[in-house]
Amino acid sequence: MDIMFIVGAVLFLILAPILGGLLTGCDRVLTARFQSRVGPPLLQPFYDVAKLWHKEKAFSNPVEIIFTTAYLVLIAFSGAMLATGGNLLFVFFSLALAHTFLILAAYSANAPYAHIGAERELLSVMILEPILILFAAGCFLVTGSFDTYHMLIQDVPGIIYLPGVFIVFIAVLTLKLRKSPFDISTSHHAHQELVKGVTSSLSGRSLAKVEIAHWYEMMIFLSMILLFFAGYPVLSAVAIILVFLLEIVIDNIFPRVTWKMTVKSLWIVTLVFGVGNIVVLGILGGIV
Amino acid sequence: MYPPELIAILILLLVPVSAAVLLAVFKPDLVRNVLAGITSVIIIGASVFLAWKALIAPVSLTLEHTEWIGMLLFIAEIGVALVILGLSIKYRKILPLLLSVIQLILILILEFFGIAGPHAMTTFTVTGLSAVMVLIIGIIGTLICVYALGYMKDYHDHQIGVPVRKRYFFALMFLFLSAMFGLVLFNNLMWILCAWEVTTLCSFLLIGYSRTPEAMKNAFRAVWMNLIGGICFTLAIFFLLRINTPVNLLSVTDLLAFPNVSALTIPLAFIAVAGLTKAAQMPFSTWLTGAMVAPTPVSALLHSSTMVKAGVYLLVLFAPLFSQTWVGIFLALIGAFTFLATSALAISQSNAKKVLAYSTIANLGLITACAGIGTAEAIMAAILLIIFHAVAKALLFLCVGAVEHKIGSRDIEDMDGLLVRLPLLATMMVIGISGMYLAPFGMLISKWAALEAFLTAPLGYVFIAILAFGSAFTIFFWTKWLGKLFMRMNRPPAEKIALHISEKLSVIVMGVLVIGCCLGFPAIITGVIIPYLNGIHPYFYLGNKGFFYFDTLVMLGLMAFILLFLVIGAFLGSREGRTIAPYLGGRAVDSEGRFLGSLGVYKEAKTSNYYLEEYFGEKVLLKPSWVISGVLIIVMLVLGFMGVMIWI
Amino acid sequence: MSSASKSPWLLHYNASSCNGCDIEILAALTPVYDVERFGIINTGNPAHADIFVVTGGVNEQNKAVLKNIYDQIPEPKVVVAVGICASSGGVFRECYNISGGVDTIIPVDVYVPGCSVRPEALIEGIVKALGVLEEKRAAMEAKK
Amino acid sequence: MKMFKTILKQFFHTPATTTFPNTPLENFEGTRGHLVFDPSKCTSCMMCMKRCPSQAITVQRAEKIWTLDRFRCVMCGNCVDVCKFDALLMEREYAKSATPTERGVETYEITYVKPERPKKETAE
Amino acid sequence: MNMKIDSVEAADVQKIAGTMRSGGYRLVVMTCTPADEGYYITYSFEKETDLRHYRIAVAEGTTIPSIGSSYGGAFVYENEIHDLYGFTFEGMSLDFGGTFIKTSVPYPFKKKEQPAPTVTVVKEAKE
Amino acid sequence: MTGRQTIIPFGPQHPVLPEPIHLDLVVEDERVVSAIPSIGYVHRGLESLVDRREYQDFVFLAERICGICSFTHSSTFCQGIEGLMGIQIPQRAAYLRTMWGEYSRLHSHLLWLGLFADSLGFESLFYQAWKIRESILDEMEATTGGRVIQGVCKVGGVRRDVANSFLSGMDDRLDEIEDNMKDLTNVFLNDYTLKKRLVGKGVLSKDDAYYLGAAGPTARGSGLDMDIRSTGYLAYGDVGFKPVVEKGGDGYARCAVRCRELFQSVEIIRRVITDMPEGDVFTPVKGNPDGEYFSRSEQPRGEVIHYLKGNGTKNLAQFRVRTPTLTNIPPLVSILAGCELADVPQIVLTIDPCIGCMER
Ligand code: SF4
Ligand code: SF4
Ligand code: SF4
Ligand code: SF4
Ligand code: SF4
Ligand code: SF4
Ligand code: SF4
Ligand code: SF4
Repeated sequence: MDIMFIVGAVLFLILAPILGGLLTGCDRVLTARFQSRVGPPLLQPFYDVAKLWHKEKAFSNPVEIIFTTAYLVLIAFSGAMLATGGNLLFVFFSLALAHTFLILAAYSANAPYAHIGAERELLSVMILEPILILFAAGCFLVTGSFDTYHMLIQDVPGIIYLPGVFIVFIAVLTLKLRKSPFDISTSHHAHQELVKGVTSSLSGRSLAKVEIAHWYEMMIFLSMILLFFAGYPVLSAVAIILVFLLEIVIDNIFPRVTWKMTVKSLWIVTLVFGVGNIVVLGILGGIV
Repeated sequence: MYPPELIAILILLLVPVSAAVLLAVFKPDLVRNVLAGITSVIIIGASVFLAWKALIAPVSLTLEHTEWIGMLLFIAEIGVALVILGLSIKYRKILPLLLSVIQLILILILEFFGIAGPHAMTTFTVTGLSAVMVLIIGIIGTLICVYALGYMKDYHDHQIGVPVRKRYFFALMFLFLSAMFGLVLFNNLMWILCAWEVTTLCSFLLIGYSRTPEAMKNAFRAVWMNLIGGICFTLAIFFLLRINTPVNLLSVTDLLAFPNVSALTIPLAFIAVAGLTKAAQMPFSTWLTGAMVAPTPVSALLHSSTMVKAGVYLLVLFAPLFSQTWVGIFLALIGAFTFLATSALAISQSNAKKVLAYSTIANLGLITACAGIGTAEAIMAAILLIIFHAVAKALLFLCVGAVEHKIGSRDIEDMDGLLVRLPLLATMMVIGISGMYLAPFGMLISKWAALEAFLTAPLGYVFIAILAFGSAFTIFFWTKWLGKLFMRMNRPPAEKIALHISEKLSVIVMGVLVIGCCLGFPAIITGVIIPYLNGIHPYFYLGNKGFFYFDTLVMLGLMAFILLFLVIGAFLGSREGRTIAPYLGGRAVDSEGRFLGSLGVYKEAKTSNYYLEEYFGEKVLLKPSWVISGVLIIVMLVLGFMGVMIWI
Repeated sequence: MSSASKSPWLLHYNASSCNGCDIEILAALTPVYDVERFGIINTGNPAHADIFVVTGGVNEQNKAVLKNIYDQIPEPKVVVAVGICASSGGVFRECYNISGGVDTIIPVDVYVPGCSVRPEALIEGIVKALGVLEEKRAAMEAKK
Repeated sequence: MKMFKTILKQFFHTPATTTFPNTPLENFEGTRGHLVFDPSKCTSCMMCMKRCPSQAITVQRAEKIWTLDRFRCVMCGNCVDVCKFDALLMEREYAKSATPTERGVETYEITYVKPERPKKETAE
Repeated sequence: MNMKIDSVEAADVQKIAGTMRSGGYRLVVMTCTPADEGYYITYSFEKETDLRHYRIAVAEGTTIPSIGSSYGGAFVYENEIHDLYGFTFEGMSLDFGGTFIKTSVPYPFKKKEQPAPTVTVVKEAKE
Repeated sequence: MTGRQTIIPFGPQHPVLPEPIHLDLVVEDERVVSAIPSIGYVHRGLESLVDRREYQDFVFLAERICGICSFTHSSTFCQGIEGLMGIQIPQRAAYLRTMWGEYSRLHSHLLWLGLFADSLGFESLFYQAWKIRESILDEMEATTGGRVIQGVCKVGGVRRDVANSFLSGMDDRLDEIEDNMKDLTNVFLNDYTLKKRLVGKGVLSKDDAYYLGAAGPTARGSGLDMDIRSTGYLAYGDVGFKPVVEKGGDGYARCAVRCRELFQSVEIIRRVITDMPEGDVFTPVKGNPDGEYFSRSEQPRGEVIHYLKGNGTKNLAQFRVRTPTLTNIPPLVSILAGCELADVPQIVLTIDPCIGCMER
């Protein structure tokens, strides 16, 4: 681990929330424009978080303070790990752990809405798990290692070998960014049956932490797109922007679906494209 | 003078049996407690010593006069078959009767007409693998027995109709340990078969302990399924004996070193089936899920350290042979499929013991898959899984048992807010559950190892896909359980009942063991597994690199550090702030946790987990799984008879 | 202006109104008025809210609900009574089931008249409420 | 998916959002915004008080005081209709919000001088 | 629109509802009004444009048979009449037990006894 | 297994319900086992005020029964008084009432479509529906002086006339509105995902609809040809009205009924504008009402009945309102059982519940 890696990690820890917040702001402005509205100021997400930070300390179960902190810290940690070219599998495990904490925070309130949010968040972690493992497996088949570092120094961009995985990745990104049609666990707008689901019993600072963690997570998943286009910085940037735009558009042209439809559709996509991709790669004997 | 290793081995083999006899004789609780305590200390001491010795250098010892030991064991084996036969007649169970008759005949043929010539062979071998098993049996097994001392007292207070037969119970428990030690220490397949049959008998009797009709039904199911395994084992020996070679194939060491693996496919297939039955793989899983009618220590023993581990031990033992055949690949497929199916099934269960049972089967499935693939990485993953699973699962069973006696239910739905109600047990449960699936705890590392192993195996992509979905299910059912424990209480807490000292002790030690294993896993890998792998087969040489690198360790360490930090934060952090009522759509709850609902009725604001029964219920999944796994087994046997090899 | 007044999140509750005011509140969210311009989000969840917007004259059953929700909103919080009903009970003031205004149950910080309230009036009222919110926050900070 | 066309269209159009409060509101003619009282025309006939559906008006004939509680008035305009003396008028602008301290009942002193006018007319 | 109202016996309502139902009529509304003596409950049925009203006269506090078995939707009216006027219906398909419309005063539209504080005079009661 | 049930108090405060109503939802893995509503959160007791307000002033109260069909309530009430007193209102007033009635249907249906989209998590569609609705409200405000509470009806006619020049300008604006509505309904009726979520959800059979008392689009979505407008009150007889009926009985059908009614209303408004007779908009009223009257008309949500009883004084003796939402509650209870939690909001909304008038 040389110094560059540490610098990378630190940069990620500082820059990701800033970029993530800005992107969220862009998202909200663009969404508003798609809906024929003016929308909030670009910096609105930061105002929101700042406000939440200064709210009264109130909770439905004191453990949620520690759980949300854990969620934030671990997400940031996974991001830092990814930024240092660390082990992809490990990044995923640590993300899963982070989400477990978020889910536990929701469970701990023992309130029906938070509880159902927790169950649905759990379902979405479950939905996500196969594709993440397949993604890691794909990287391994391509580079012979789980390290993102090796993926990044590939000569041929990963998308050539892993197009199917990429497609699934885009699909689950909708779930990850909590966008329609798959925002099953925290209806972002709260006009749905869940009343904010997972975060419904969190308030003030806890909620702010979840929000920041969400920015981190957004950056983590967006930067994973880099892995598919390693070696082509311009192409990667274009891809990330396009994917992000695509997600916003998708958010605006779909109603929300039920969790059953979410599981079915995403797993079908995973099975067809993800598993299909890995099988083909496996039959071809991997790249190494 | 015997070498100290031999003394240790003899202690392990004989002390539990003798203790069993004594326990069967003496009635008073005090005598039993003292006796069991002393025996446990001796066993733990001896197993630690033996394992330590074996880790320095593999032990292999040859005794003289093995003929009469063989004879003794043969008589024991006949005895086992006769007991089962007798009980089957008494309870009018046709299938077990039939199978035990077949088994009896096979054994007799083997003994009197077989060609089991007394070639000289090593009597005991203690490799890294057996050392691990010895430690598991020695420490976890005895801890469970100690736990049972307190548990059985409560058990009879709760289960009024059940006749008190504690002497019988404890005698069987210790006998079980002896048999297990034998199974992992013997080098002669005939002897192993004998130990194998004794474990079948013990588990049968223990499952049927309460003698309720349900218990008897499940006990007989266990016995007939395991008898199939026994028969397959015997058949494997038959086929081994028919191979014309000067090498004594009944010696495990010689068998492993036998170069012409293509000749071994048929016995390997039978051994695979034997292992599958004992490890409760699909389609034989129902005996293990049925076994939870037994008192919890029995379940713990069966699940974590003995019975099922015997099955996978056998498979892992022969993994190097499996790795070269298609039998192995199909064995692995069965295991992987079992992992997938039972992980899904576990989602639909709310009975804590049943969840644990399915998760056991799932983990064994993963181990079986690794054993079937049999490459170096796979074996490493398998051994890691065996270790982590044994400690975490034993801990969980003990916790569930103790909790059940406190709250009067083993339903996960009733465990809400357990962390407030029973802090110690719940904390241990949290440790156990985390150990089962969360990073940076043990199982996850093993899963990782398994992933790498699968990736380099033939048909690896199939295994990857199965693992990907299976582990998704795993996350689901563990997390929802974990969530229950952390819930805020809406109800007044239950009254406090003191935990029996033996239960407390075992649970705490087990908890420490789980954490210890997780922290010490690099040592386990370098100190135990790699030497074992390097030792068993030259082509297995893995070097020192292993699958983990330095930075991974650093990362794991960092993660553990973060967690530690958070735990400390949880203890020291300020809890000041206002507690607001849970959001109930504007409704408020009263002190009983109820709100005013429609029709003027007060209702409890109750939350329950999802069980997705329409997708993952037993009704939906069991039958298709049996069919699929049955087909896989048949294909495996056919491949065995065709002797198809993997060309590398 | 500090962050508090840049990101007011609303919670709307209809405490026995005729709907007239409620649909105007909703209308204020929609493109033509788009209160998200001011960072306003309609949260629907008391734990996330800063501004409690109540319509209607509060009938028997709503008293407890209103109190419960009010308690669940973390400080600093502002209550805005929207519409004539919420301000005084309005035309229903004499009905047997109406307690006559939100302030009979919980403290109100801003009254917005109108029957039904115009979205513009609502926006103006919320802006006034932001001032109150700001004061309350400063007071809270000072207490610390 | 059918929504795609719409959101694209909306994206490339200027938003429908008003610029209120930066530019003041323009109302339709005849919008009932708030009630205006002209004390010089009121004869204290009490008709408005009687017919107001939400009893926002009180008229104290003896004291010559006319009061309006803006937070009771529902802007129905019934009083405007029933006032035969054009003392009441509906203006287009909506009434302003108030904090508890600002909120109060508007009190007017009636300045109408009663009997003179017809006599003057006959005199001329 | 038919404003003719047929008077029938209270005990017969179930039978009438039964005939109406088998005749393919739907239940339009049940209206309770105070009468000179006691109350009237009017059942209105309709089939296409044929609107029929049946009226029963009931004294205060009587128990009235529910027509829930013929018209599953009648419970909303019956519960409402129960909560506002204080009649009890027997055999409602969904009985809210007085919590359908919770009021600050019990039975606000009931005559005499406890008139709602704000319901000053119910004219017929004076006669 | 009772052990696996979650009990969710759904409302009274719930973001998907702008109005308070409470449902005790018992769910098992999100499948609704039972859903029992409890109401009474908007009950004000407005009917009790008849003895303190003159019947002419009570119009203002009647229209505050609900802020959405406020116009229909005031016109139904006036119609009742006029019926009791035998007043014939001028033709122009009847035409204007028809026009406003249809405008309020337009705004109500658009409002509903928006909320419905929102309950399905379709934000942008919600915004689009409400954006179109604003132009309807502008028409309303320009002609009546109020956005949602019009205050334009009075016993004997209407309070304001609308200039013919304004009416003729309306046609063009209606064209634009219609275009926008076409885009909107195209999404509702043809979007793949929406169809997936609506078709077959909350099915109400024709028989159930009829005997449980469904009204309005809920009944018409189940294939019932029920619409009070076919009786031809106001100007409906002159415009040749035919109810919109869909057969499906599911959420999609109910949505389709409302979508098609939008265009029907626009048609009616066009007819009314072109045929608008000249003349007064108001007949003076003398005397006091006496007798009983059931005044019925078709609100956006179905048939409303105002029961009026006069006793020859300025105050009515009794006033009772039976609203469409009240009779739509039993069908709602029946279609909620067995649905999925995620579908609860949309199923509740398909009957277009309006608690304001239901509880008065
Ligand atoms: S998702 Fe939520 S926060 Fe983001 S723009 Fe939409 S409403 Fe606003
Ligand atoms: S825990 Fe339950 S089942 Fe077990 S003994 Fe006690 S009461 Fe019986
Ligand atoms: S103020 Fe008017 S519009 Fe608003 S709720 Fe009250 S009556 Fe309805
Ligand atoms: S305002 Fe008009 S109606 Fe009222 S008292 Fe004065 S003159 Fe009479
Ligand atoms: S308005 Fe004229 S007629 Fe009516 S009460 Fe007043 S003075 Fe008399
Ligand atoms: S406008 Fe209506 S409510 Fe206001 S004072 Fe006049 S009559 Fe009363
Ligand atoms: S009228 Fe009822 S359904 Fe419509 S918006 Fe208002 S509360 Fe919602
Ligand atoms: S049905 Fe709804 S919108 Fe129509 S009047 Fe009744 S409450 Fe208002």
